[in-house]
Amino acid sequence: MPPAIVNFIAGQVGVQQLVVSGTSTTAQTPPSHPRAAFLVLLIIISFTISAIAQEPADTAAFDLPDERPAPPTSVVVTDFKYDAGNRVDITWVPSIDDQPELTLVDGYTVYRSANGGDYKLLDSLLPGISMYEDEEVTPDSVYTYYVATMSGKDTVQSVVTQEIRPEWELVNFDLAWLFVIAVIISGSIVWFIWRARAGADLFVRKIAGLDAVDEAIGRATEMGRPILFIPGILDMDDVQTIAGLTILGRVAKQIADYDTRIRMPVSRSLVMTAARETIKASYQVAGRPDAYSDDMVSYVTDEQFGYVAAVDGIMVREKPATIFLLGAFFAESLILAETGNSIGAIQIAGTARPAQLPFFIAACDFTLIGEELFAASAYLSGEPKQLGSLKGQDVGKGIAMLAIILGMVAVTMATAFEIDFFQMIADGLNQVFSTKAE
Amino acid sequence: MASTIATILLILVGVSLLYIAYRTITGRPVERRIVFIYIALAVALPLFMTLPAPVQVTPDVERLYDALEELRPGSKVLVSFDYDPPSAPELQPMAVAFMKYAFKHDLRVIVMGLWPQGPQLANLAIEEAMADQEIAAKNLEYGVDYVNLGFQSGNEFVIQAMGTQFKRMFPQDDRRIPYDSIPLMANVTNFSNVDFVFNLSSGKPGTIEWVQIAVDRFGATMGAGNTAVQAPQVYPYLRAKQLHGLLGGMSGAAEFEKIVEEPGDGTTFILSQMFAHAIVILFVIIGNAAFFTERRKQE
Amino acid sequence: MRREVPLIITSIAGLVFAISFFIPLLGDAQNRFSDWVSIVQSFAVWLGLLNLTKVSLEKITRKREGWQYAILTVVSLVIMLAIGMFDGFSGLAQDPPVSYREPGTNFDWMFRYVYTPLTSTMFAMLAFFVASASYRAFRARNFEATLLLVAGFFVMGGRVPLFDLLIRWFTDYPLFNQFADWIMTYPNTAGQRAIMIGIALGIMSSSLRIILGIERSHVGGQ
Amino acid sequence: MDISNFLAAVLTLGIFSFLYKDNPVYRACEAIFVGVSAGYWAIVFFFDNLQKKFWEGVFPPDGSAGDHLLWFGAILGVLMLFRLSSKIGWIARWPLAFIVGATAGLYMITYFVSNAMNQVADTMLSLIVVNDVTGSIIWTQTIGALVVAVGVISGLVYFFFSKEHKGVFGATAKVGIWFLMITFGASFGYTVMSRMSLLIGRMSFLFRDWLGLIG
Repeated sequence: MPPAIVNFIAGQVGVQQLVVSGTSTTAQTPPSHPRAAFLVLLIIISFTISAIAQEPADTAAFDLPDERPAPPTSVVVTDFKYDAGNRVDITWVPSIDDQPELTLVDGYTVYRSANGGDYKLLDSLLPGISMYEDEEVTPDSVYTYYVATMSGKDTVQSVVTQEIRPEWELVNFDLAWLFVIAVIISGSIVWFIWRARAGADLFVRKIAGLDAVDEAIGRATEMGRPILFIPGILDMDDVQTIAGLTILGRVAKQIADYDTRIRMPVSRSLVMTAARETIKASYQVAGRPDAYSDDMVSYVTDEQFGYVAAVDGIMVREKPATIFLLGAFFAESLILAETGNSIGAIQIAGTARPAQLPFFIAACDFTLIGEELFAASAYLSGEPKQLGSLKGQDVGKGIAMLAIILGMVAVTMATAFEIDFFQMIADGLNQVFSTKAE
Repeated sequence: MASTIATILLILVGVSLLYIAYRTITGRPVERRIVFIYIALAVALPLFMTLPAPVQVTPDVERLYDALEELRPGSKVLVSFDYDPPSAPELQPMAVAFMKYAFKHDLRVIVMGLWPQGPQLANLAIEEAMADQEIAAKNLEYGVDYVNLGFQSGNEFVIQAMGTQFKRMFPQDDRRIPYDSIPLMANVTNFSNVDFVFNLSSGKPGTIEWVQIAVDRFGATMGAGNTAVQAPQVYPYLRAKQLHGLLGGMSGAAEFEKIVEEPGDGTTFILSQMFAHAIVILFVIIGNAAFFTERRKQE
Repeated sequence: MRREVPLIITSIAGLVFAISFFIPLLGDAQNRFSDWVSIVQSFAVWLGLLNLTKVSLEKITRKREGWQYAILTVVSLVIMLAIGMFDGFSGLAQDPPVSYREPGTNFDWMFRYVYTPLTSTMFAMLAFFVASASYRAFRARNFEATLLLVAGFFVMGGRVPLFDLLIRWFTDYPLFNQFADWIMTYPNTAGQRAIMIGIALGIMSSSLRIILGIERSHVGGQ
Repeated sequence: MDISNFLAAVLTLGIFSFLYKDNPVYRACEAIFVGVSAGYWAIVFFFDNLQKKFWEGVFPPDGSAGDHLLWFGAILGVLMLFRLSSKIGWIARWPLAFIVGATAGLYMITYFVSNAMNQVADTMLSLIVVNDVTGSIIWTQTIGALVVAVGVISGLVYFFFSKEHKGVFGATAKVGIWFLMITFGASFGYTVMSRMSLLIGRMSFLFRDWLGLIG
C-alpha cells in the first residue's frame, strides 16, 4: 500500500479519536498491514454514517461559543521531487469547520520536529490553505510534522505525519522533454555552423528590403546628394549594431562603385572605429581605397537626445537623398524617421525592437522587421556563425509550427468527435511543451 | 466656470484644425511648432473640464480584479515597483489604487523594486493610500501590515535568487531593519510563501522577466500593470495564463480604478488622453489626405 | 591570457545558469553567481559615473564646445553625491539607522523636486514628437502601412472612450472598446507570439554561441 | 508659493523650452539632468548594494559570521573599473565576460521555456470551442482561436528563412505579414497612448501641483 494512503487513513483515525474523546491526539503509528487498514476504513465509514445520522445535533452544537474546531485531516508529507533535497511539501484537508461563512477557524499552524527533537512552530497560515512548502530542510535530517487548527487562543492538532528524510536528485526529470528539444535545436545550430564553416552552401531566402538598397543608392547618385547611415544608438556589444554594420559593408561597396558620398554620425566611439574599418575595407574591395576618408564617420555624443539633435541638424542641412536606419533604436526612432521624411529622403530602416518597429513601418519606405535584420546580415556577410544560427533557428521554428499544427488538429478532433486517440496525442503534446511550474 | 471656458477653447481648437487641413492639402503644411501647440492644448484643456468619461472595464482588468478578490484577508502580496518617474503618470495611479484596495481588504503588502527609483515611488503611493480616511482609521503598522524591502541591483538575477530566499537579496528593508526582525517577513522564505505577485513595469527588468523566472520557474501567481508601450508584448503571457490580469497604460489604470471603486488620477486623466488621441488621429488623417492629393497630382 | 580567461569565465558562468535548470544541486552555485552579478552591476554604475566625470573634466580643461554645461554637470553630480553620502552616513550613525532616502531627507527632496521633473519632462517631450510625426511622417504608403495605421486607429480610439462617445447617439453599446479589446486579445496576441517565439530562438542561438565561445565580440574578438 | 514646486516647475519649463528651439536654458537643464541622474544612481547602488548587501554581508553589524565569498563579486567589480585606463583596460573584460556569460546562460533557458515552449503549448488550440453545458459552439471564441492559430503559424512562416516565399508558402507568409502589421498597429496605438500619458503627467504637475488651478 502506498504510504500516502496509509497516512491518509492514519489521519482519519486521528480525527475520529478527536471527535470521540475531544482531546488532542498523540502520535499514531500507521497500520502497516493492508487488512488492518481495511478495518480502519470500515470504522471510518461507520463513524461517517453515524455522523451523518447525527447531523442535526451537530449543527446545533456549532453555534456554541466554546465549540472547538476540528483539526486538519489527511496530513501528508511528501518529498519534493527533483530538488537538492531542500524541500518537502506538507498537505492536508482543511478542518471541516473551515468554511468561508464561519469564523470559527482562524487559520493553521505547522509544526516540525527534526531528528525526534521538540516540535517548533514553522508558520501560521490563513484559513482555507491546505499546503505548506518547507524549504528549510536538509537531506541530513529526519523530520516529522503536524498541523493544527487555530481558533482564538485554542489550537487543535492533527496527527503527526510519517517520518521523512528529504532526498536530493541529480537530474530534474520533469524537464526531460524541455531538455530534449533544447538539445535538438542547439545541436542543429552547432551542426549548421559547422557545415557552413566546412564550406557548405546554406540557402537563405531573398530579403525584400535588400533589393531596395541598390535603387536607393542609385537615386542618391542621380540627385548628387549624400547618403546618411545611422547604426542605432547602442554599442558594439549589441547584435543589432553588428547586423547594421554588416549591411553597411555592402552599402559602402555600392557607394564606392557609384562614387556617391556617405555620411555616418555615430553615438559610440567603438562603433566609430568599427564603422571606419568596415567602410575602408569596402572601398578597397571596390578598388577605390583613395576615395576613402575617416571624415565619413564621426562620433557625436553618447547622450541619446543630444545625438538625435545633432543628427537632425545634419539631415536638415545636408539633405541626404537616402537614409539608412539599421540597428538598435529607442524613442529617437520616430524623431529621426520624421525628420528624414520631411526632407523627402528615401528611408530604409530595420530594428529588432518591437516597440519602435511601428514607427519605422509608418514613416519609412522599407523596413527590415525584427529577425529580417539578422537574416539580411547573415545573407550579406555569409559568415558561418550567422548563417548557421539562422538555419538552426529555422529548425526550431519548424518544430514549433509542426507541433502547433499537430496539436491543433488533435485537440480539434478530440473536441469535435470525442476520439480518445486524439485526446491522447493532444495531452501528450501538451505535456511535452507546457512546462508550467506547479 | 473654468470647465466651460476650457470646453469652448477646445471647440475653437477643433475648428481651427479645419484651416490646418485646408492648408496642408493645398501644399502648405504648417510648422511642427504649431503642431506642438495643438497637442499641448489638447492635453491641458481637458484637465479643467468636468465631463464624465464613460470608462469601460475590459476583461484583462477584470481578470486581475477576480484574482485579487480570491485572496483572503491576511494574504501576502508582493508588489514590485519596476519603473521610474517618467512612467509614473501611467503606473502611479495603478499603484495607488492597488495599495488602497490591498489595505482596505487587509492584504499584507510587501513592496520592492528592481529599478532604483521603485521604492521611492512606492513610498509615494503608500503615502497617498494612507491619506484615505478608511485606511487611516486602520492604523496600519509598518513591518506588520506592509513593508518596503527596497531596491537591489542585479535585474533579473534578483528574481532568480529570490526564488530560493528573499533574504539573500534583501538582507535589510528600505528602512534598514534586518529581514529577520520584520514581523511580516517572519515566515516568508521565497515565492511559495506569498499568495500573489503584482508587478508594475515599464521595461526591463519587468513583467517579462518576472513571468519567465518567478512564474514559470518558481510557480508564483502573478498579475501586472504595464506602461502602454510594453503592454502589447505581454498579451501572449496573458493568453497562456502565465499572467492573471493586465492593466495597460492610462486606460488600464482608469479601468482598475473603476472596478475597485477608487477613482484617482487615471480617471481624471482619461479625458486628456481621449483628446490627445483625437488630435493624433486627426493629424494622421490630415497628413495622409495631403499625401494622397499630392500623389494623385503626380500621376 | 587576454582572450582565453574571459572565454572560460563566460562559459562557466553560462553553463552554471543554463544547466542548473536541470540539475538542482547547482542551485547554490547559481545563487552565489547571482550575488556577484548584483555587486558587479553596482560597480558598472560607478564606472559610468567615473566615465562621465572624466569626459566632462576633459571637456572643461580643453574648453571644448559646450564646456560651460559640463561644469554644470559636474557640479550637480557632486552636489547629488554629497547630499546622498551625508544623508546615508549620518543615517547609519543613528540608532536605529535611518535610510538615506526616507521621506523627509534631503536626498528624497532632490529626487522629488529635481530629478523627477527633469527626467519626466525629458520623456514627456516625446508626446510632441509623436504628434508632429503623425502629421508629417506617418503615411499609408502601401498596403502594409495602411493596415498598420488602421489597426492603430481602432486601438487608439477604442481604448479610450473616444469612438464610443461618437456613436453614443446611435447606441450605448461599447462597440469600439470591444473591438479594440478583440484586436489586442486575438490578432495582436498571435503576431506578438510569432515574434516572441522567433526572438526566443534567436536568444537561444546567440546564448549558445556565447557559451560555446563561438561568439567572441564581448571579449574583443570577432 | 511653495519653493520646492517652483523649482520643479522651472526645471520642467526649462526642458520644454527645447520645443521652441535649442537654447542655453534647455542645455543647462539637460546638463543638470545628466549630473543629478548619475549621482542618484550611484548613491542608490552604493547604499543599497555595496553598503547593505556587500559590506554588511561580509561584516554583519550584529557580529555574526560574514559571507566572505561576496569578495569575489567585489573583486570582479573593481576589475571593471580598470576600463578607465587605456593600458590595462583589457582586464575589465573579465567581469564583463562573467556578466555576459551569466546572462546568456539564464536567458537561454528562460526565454526558451516562457517565450517558446509555453507559447507553442498554448497555441495548440481547439478550433471549435464548445459550451460545456449546452454543447453549442461559442462562435466568438472559435473565431478567436482560429485567428490566433493562423496568426502564429503564418507569422512563423514569414520569419522562416530557409525557403523562398513562393506558392502556398509565399501566400501564408503574406498572411503572416498582415498579422504582423495589425500587431504593430496595436503597438503603435499603445505607444502613442503611452507618450501622451507622459505629457499629461507633466501638465497636471504644472497646473495642479504648481499653480493649483485644478482642484
